[in-house]
Amino acid sequence: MPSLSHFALAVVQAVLLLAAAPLLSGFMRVVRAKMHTRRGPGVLQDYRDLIKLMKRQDVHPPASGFVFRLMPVIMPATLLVVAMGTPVITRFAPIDALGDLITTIYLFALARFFFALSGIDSGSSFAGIGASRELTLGVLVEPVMMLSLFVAALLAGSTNLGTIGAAVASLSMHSAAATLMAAAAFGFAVYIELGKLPYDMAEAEQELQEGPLTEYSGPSLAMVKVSLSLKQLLVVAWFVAVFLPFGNATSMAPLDLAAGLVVFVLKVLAIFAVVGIVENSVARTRFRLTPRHSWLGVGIASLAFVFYLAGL
Amino acid sequence: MTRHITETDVRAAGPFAKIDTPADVVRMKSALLKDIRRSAYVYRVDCGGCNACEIEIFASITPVFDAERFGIKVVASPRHADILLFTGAVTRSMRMPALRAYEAAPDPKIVVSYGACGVSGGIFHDLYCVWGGTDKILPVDVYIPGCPPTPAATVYGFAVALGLLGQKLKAETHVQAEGERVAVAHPSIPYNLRVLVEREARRMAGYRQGGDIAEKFLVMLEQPGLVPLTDRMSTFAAAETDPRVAEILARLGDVVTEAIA
Amino acid sequence: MFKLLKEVLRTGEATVKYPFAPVEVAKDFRGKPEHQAANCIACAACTVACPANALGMETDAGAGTRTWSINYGRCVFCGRCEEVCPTDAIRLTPDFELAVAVKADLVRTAVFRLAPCVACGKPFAPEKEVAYVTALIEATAPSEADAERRRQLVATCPACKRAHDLGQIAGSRVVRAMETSR
Amino acid sequence: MHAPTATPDAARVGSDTIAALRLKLPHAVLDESWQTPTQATLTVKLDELPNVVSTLYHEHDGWLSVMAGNDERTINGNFALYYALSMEGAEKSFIVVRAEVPAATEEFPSVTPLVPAAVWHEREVRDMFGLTPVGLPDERRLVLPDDWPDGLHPLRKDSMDYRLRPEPTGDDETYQFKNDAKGETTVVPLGPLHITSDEPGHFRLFVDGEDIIDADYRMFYVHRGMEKVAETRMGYNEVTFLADRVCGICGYAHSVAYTTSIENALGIAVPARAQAIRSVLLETERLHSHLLNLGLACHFVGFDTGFMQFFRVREKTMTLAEMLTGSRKTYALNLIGGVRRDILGEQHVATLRLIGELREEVTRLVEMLLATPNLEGRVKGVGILDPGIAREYSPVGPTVRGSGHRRDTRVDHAFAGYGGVAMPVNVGDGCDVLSRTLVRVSEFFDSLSIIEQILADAPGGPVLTEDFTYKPHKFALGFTEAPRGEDIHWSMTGDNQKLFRWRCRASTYANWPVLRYMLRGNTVSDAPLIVASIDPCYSCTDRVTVVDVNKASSVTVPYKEMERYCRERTNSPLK
Repeated sequence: MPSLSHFALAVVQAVLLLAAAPLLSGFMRVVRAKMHTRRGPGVLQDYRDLIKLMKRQDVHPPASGFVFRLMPVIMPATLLVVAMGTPVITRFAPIDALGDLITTIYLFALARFFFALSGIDSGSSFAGIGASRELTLGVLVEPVMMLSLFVAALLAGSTNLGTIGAAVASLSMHSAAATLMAAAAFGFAVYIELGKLPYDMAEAEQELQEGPLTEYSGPSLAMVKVSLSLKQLLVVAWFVAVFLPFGNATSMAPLDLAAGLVVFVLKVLAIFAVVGIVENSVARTRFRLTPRHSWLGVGIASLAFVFYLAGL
Repeated sequence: MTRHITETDVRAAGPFAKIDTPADVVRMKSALLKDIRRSAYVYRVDCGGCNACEIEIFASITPVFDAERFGIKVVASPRHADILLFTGAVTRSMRMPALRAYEAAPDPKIVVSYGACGVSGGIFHDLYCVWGGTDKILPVDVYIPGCPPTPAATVYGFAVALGLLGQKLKAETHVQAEGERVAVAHPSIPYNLRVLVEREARRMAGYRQGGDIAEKFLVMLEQPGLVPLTDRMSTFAAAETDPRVAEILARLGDVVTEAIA
Repeated sequence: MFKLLKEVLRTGEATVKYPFAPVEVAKDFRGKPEHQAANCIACAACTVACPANALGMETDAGAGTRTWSINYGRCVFCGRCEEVCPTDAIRLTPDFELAVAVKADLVRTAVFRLAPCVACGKPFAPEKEVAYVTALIEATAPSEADAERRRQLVATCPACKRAHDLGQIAGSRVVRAMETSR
Repeated sequence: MHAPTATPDAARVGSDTIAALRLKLPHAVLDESWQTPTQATLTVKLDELPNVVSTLYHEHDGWLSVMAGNDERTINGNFALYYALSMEGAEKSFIVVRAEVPAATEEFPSVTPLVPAAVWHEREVRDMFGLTPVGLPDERRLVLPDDWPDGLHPLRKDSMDYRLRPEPTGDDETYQFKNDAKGETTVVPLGPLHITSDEPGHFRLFVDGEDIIDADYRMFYVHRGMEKVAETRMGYNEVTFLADRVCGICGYAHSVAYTTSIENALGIAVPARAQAIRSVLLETERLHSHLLNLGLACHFVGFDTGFMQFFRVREKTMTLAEMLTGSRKTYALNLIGGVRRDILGEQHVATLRLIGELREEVTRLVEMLLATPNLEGRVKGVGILDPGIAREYSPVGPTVRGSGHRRDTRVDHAFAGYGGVAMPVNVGDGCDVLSRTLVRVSEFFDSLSIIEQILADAPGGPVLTEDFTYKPHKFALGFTEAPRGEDIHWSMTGDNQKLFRWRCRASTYANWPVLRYMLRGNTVSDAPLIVASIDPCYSCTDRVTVVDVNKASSVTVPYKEMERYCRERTNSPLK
C-alpha cells in the first residue's frame, strides 16, 4: 500500500497534469502559428475552447450506441490512472502498483481501444475509418514500445518505471549501447503515439475530418479533446520517466519536489517545441507506408535487445 | 429543442418568407454569443457557389488575415460548429445537404450567410436551378455581402456575428427635397464638347481613371485666364509626369482642338 | 526542413492589424456603391445596366413618385452603375464593412417626385430629370424659340407625344393644357 | 484576326485541312462559312457527322474543344449541333462541324464511339435540349438534378421561363454510378447527402482493399442555369459580368473568352492596348491560381505550413489584382470591344515591383517545398495520366501538358495580347502529380516574364472601341488559356441586344472525364491529391477528401463489414 503522502502526490500530479493538458495543446497551437508566420491564438486558447464546449449542446447521432456515450468518461478516467502511476516529478512511481510498465502499456491500450471503438460506434464513416486507422496504428506501434521497454526492464532488472528510471539516472544500466538503442526506439514509438504529423493518421483533419472526433459535440468533445492532450503529455512524461529522468525529485521533501517540477516542465516544453517544429515541417506519410516506418522502430528495438544479450 | 427542417418547410418558406425563430432560441443565441466571443468554431457549407467565396474564406484563415487570432477556427465537422457559414445561392441539388448540415450542428447555432449569392442569390437570384439565398431555407443571423467579400470584410463580418463590432450599414431612405435639382456640370463648357471629352477619356482609360482625368482636364479648361486655350492644354499635358496620363491628356487636347475647328 | 525554418524566421509574422487598425485598400477599390441622391435624376440608366438586378426603380403612378433602390446584399460590385451614370450620382467607395444582422439594413432607397405631363397632367417622368434635360436644352438650343419648343417636348409624356403632332404641341393647345393643369 | 469574314482564301488558316476533308468525304460537307480567318464552320450531313468529326480529330490533329447544341427552330426549323475542334497540326485553327438535327426526329448519331472526348457534351445536349445521341452508351443525366422533371429541357426556346423552379419531388439521389471493374469490389458511396460532407459533389470509388479499381462521380451540384439567363434576362454586355462568375478562381478567363467570342462574331477590332491589358490580367489570374494550387497540394499531403506559406505569398498576387482592377477576385474588367480600366504609369511601376517580389519569394518557397520530407514520395508516380488516354479525351492545361502533349491555347491560337509574346510551352513527361505540379511551377515564372514583356511593349491608344454595330444571328468561338487550361465559349447573337445562345465550356469540364483513369490503380489516400492535380475548382477537390477516408483497411474489424456499416449505419459489427 502506498503511503498517504505518496497517494496525495499521485492525486495532485494527476490533477495537475489534467489541468495543464490544455496549456500544452495551447502551446502547440502557438508553435504552429509561429511556423505558419501568423499571429495565432494566445496560449490559453484551448481553455477558452473547452469552457465554450462545456456549455454547448451534446448531440448524439441517432446511430450511435452506448460506447459512443461512455468513451468521453472512460478515456480520461483511464488516463488519469496512468497519470497517478507515472513518475513525473519524482524518480519513483507515486503508486508502485500503477508504475509497472505492463500496466501502463495496457492502460494506454485500453484508452486507445475505447477511442477507436467510439469512432466505429458513432455511425459515421469518417469516424469509423479513423477508428480502424487508430487500431492499426496501435498494432504497429505497440511491439516497438513493448520491446524497447522490455530491454530497459531487463537492463534495470525491474518492470517498474521508477526503478528503470533510477537505474538510467544513476547511469548504472548494464549496457549503454542497448539503453541508447532502446531509448531511440521508444522515443520513435512515443512520437507516433503522440498522433502528430507525419503520423496523425486517425485524426487527420483533411483526410478524415478528425476521425473519431467527427461525431462528438459539446461537453463530450471537450472531454475527448482534453483526453487527447493529456495522453500526449503522458506519453512524453512516460518517456521522460524512463529514459530522461535526470533532475527528478528523489525524495518527498518539498524543495526536491519543487525542483523536480521545474525540471519536468522544462523538459516537456523543450520536447514539445521540437515536436512542434517537426510536425509543421513535414508532409503526412502515406498510411500504407506507416508499417514500414514502424518496422524500422521494431528493428532498432530488436537491435537493442541483441546489444543487451551481447552485453555491449 | 432541435427543430427538424423538412422538405415541406422549405417549400412552405417559399420566396422571401422566413422561418420564424422561437423566443427561447433567441435567448439561447444571445447566451451562446457570450460563450463563443473568443472561441468560435466555424463550419462551411457550400450551397453551390462559384468558389470565389471559398477562396476568400481560405484567405482569411491564412497568415495575412489569420482569423485564428480571434479564436475563430474552421472545423471539419458540423458537430463541432458554433457558426455555420453558408455560401452560394442554394442550388436545387444542394438544398437538402445544406439542411442536413444545419441539422447536424448542436443547438443553438449562429447562421452566417456569406457573399452576394448567399445573402440574396446575387447575380443568380432568379435562375431555374437556384433557390436564391440561404434565408430561403434557413433562418439567418448575419449577412456578409460582397462578391466575394474580401478577407477584411470577412473578419469584419465575423466580428459583427460575434457581437464584437456593431453593424455600420443602416436602412436609409432619401426623399426628394423641395426644389432639389441637379446642376449641369461644367456649365461654361459647351455640353457637346464636354460629352466628347468624357467619352474620349473613357475610351482611353476607362470609366474610373478616364473619368477622373476628364474631370481634371475640364476643370483646367474652365479656368479663366488670358493664356490661349491650346497653350494651356499643352502646358497641362507637359506638366504631367505619368507618360500614359500625358498621352491621354494630349488626346483630349486633340479632341478639343478638332471640335473647335 | 531547414529551408522552411529559414523562411519562417525571415518572415516573422505576416498578419495585419485589422480590425484594430484600418486595412489598406487599393486606390480605385470597388467597394460599397455610394448614391448621392441629391445628384440623381432618377433616369434609370444604372438599373438597366446592373447585371445582378441589385438596383431597382419602381414607379408609383398613384403617388406620383419613383423609388430608386439598391440592395447591397445582391450587389456584385462591378461598377457598371458608376460607368453609366450621367450625373456622377453613384460611385463605388473603398468601404467594405457591409455585414448586417438585419437584412432590411442592406437596402437603401431614394424617393423622387414625378413631373406631370404638360399635355395631359399625368405624372410621367422624374421632376429632376425633366429639369436637368431642360437645363441642358436651354444651354444648347440655337434660338429661344427653339429652346421653348424643346422644353415643351421634354415636359410631354410619351403617350401625349404619340397622340399629338409635334406642331400642335408647339402651338396653342399646349398653352391651354398648361393652363388647365395648374 | 478580327478582320471581317470576306478574306481571301490564301489568308484562311485551315483551308487545306478542309480541302483534304472534302476529298476524303466528298459529299459530307454541305456548307462552309468563315467567322474569322482562323475559324471555319462546316455544315455537314447529319449521317456523316461522326465521320467528319473523327476524321478531323484523328487524321488532322484535332482536339475536341466544345460541342454546343442550339435550338434553331425559330431560324431554320431545326436544332443544330456545333462540334468545335481545335486543329493543332500543320494548320493551327478552329474548325467547327455543324449539323442540323430535324425537329421531327430529335435524334442524331453519337460521335462518342469514334471520339470519346464527346461523351460529356452529348450527355449534356440530351439534358438541355432533349436530343437523343443514338449509339451513346451512357444514358445517364449529366447536368440536371436527379429530381428534375423528365422531358423538361431548359435550353429549348419554347420549354420554360428561365425562372421556373419545378417542385422538388424527392430528397434522394437516383444516379447510377458506373463500375468497369472485373471481379468483386467494395463500393464506397460518399456524397452530398452525408452529413459530414459540405461539398456539392458525389464520388464513388470502387476499391479492393486499399486500391482503387474504378471511380465514378456525379458533378453539377452547382448547376444554376447560367446559359439560360444569359439569353433571357441579360443584355449581351451584361453577360461579361456573368461570365466572371462561372468560376471564382479563373472567372476573368471566362469573361475574356466570352467577349472574344462576341468580338469574333461581330468582327470587332479590339484596340491593341485593351488586348495587352487583358493578357496582363489573365496572367495575374494564373499567378494567384497556380499559387493556390501549390498551396492546396501541400494541404492535401498534410503539409499545412507549406499551404500557409504559399497563401501568404499569394496575397501579393491578390494585391496586384486589386490594384489593377479594383477587386481581388471577379475583375469585372471587360466590355465588348475592350476593357474598363487602363494601366497608368503608377500602376505599371507598382506591378513591376510586385512581380519582382513574387519572383524572389516563390523561388524560395518552391525550393523549400521540394526539400520537404515525405513530399516526393507522395507525388511521384501517383495519378498517372496515360498520354494515349489524354489524346482520346482532349483534356487541357497543365493536366495534358504534364503528360507530354504540347497544347497551350496562348501559343496554338494566339488571342488577346499574346500575339507577339515569346513564350515557351511547358511540358512534363512524368504524367504524374509531380509532373503537373512542376509544369505549374514553370508556368508561374513564365507568367511573371510574360507580364513584364507585355507591359514593356504595351502600345498606347484607346482601351475600348464602341465603333461597331450589333448584328443578329452571328456566331463564333472565343477562347482563352485559363490556369487550368483552355476555356472556350461559343456565342450566337440574338435579335434584341441579347444572346441567342451562349455555350461556355470551362477547362475543368474537359479534364473530369480523364480523372477516372488517373484514379485507377492508386490507393485511396492519394485520391484527393490526384484530383487536386487537375486543379479543379476548390470545392471539387474537397469533396474527394471524403473519398480518401475510405482507404482504411481495418485489421480488427473485417474491412468489408466496416464498409457495409459505414454505408448503412445499422447493425454495428461491434454491438
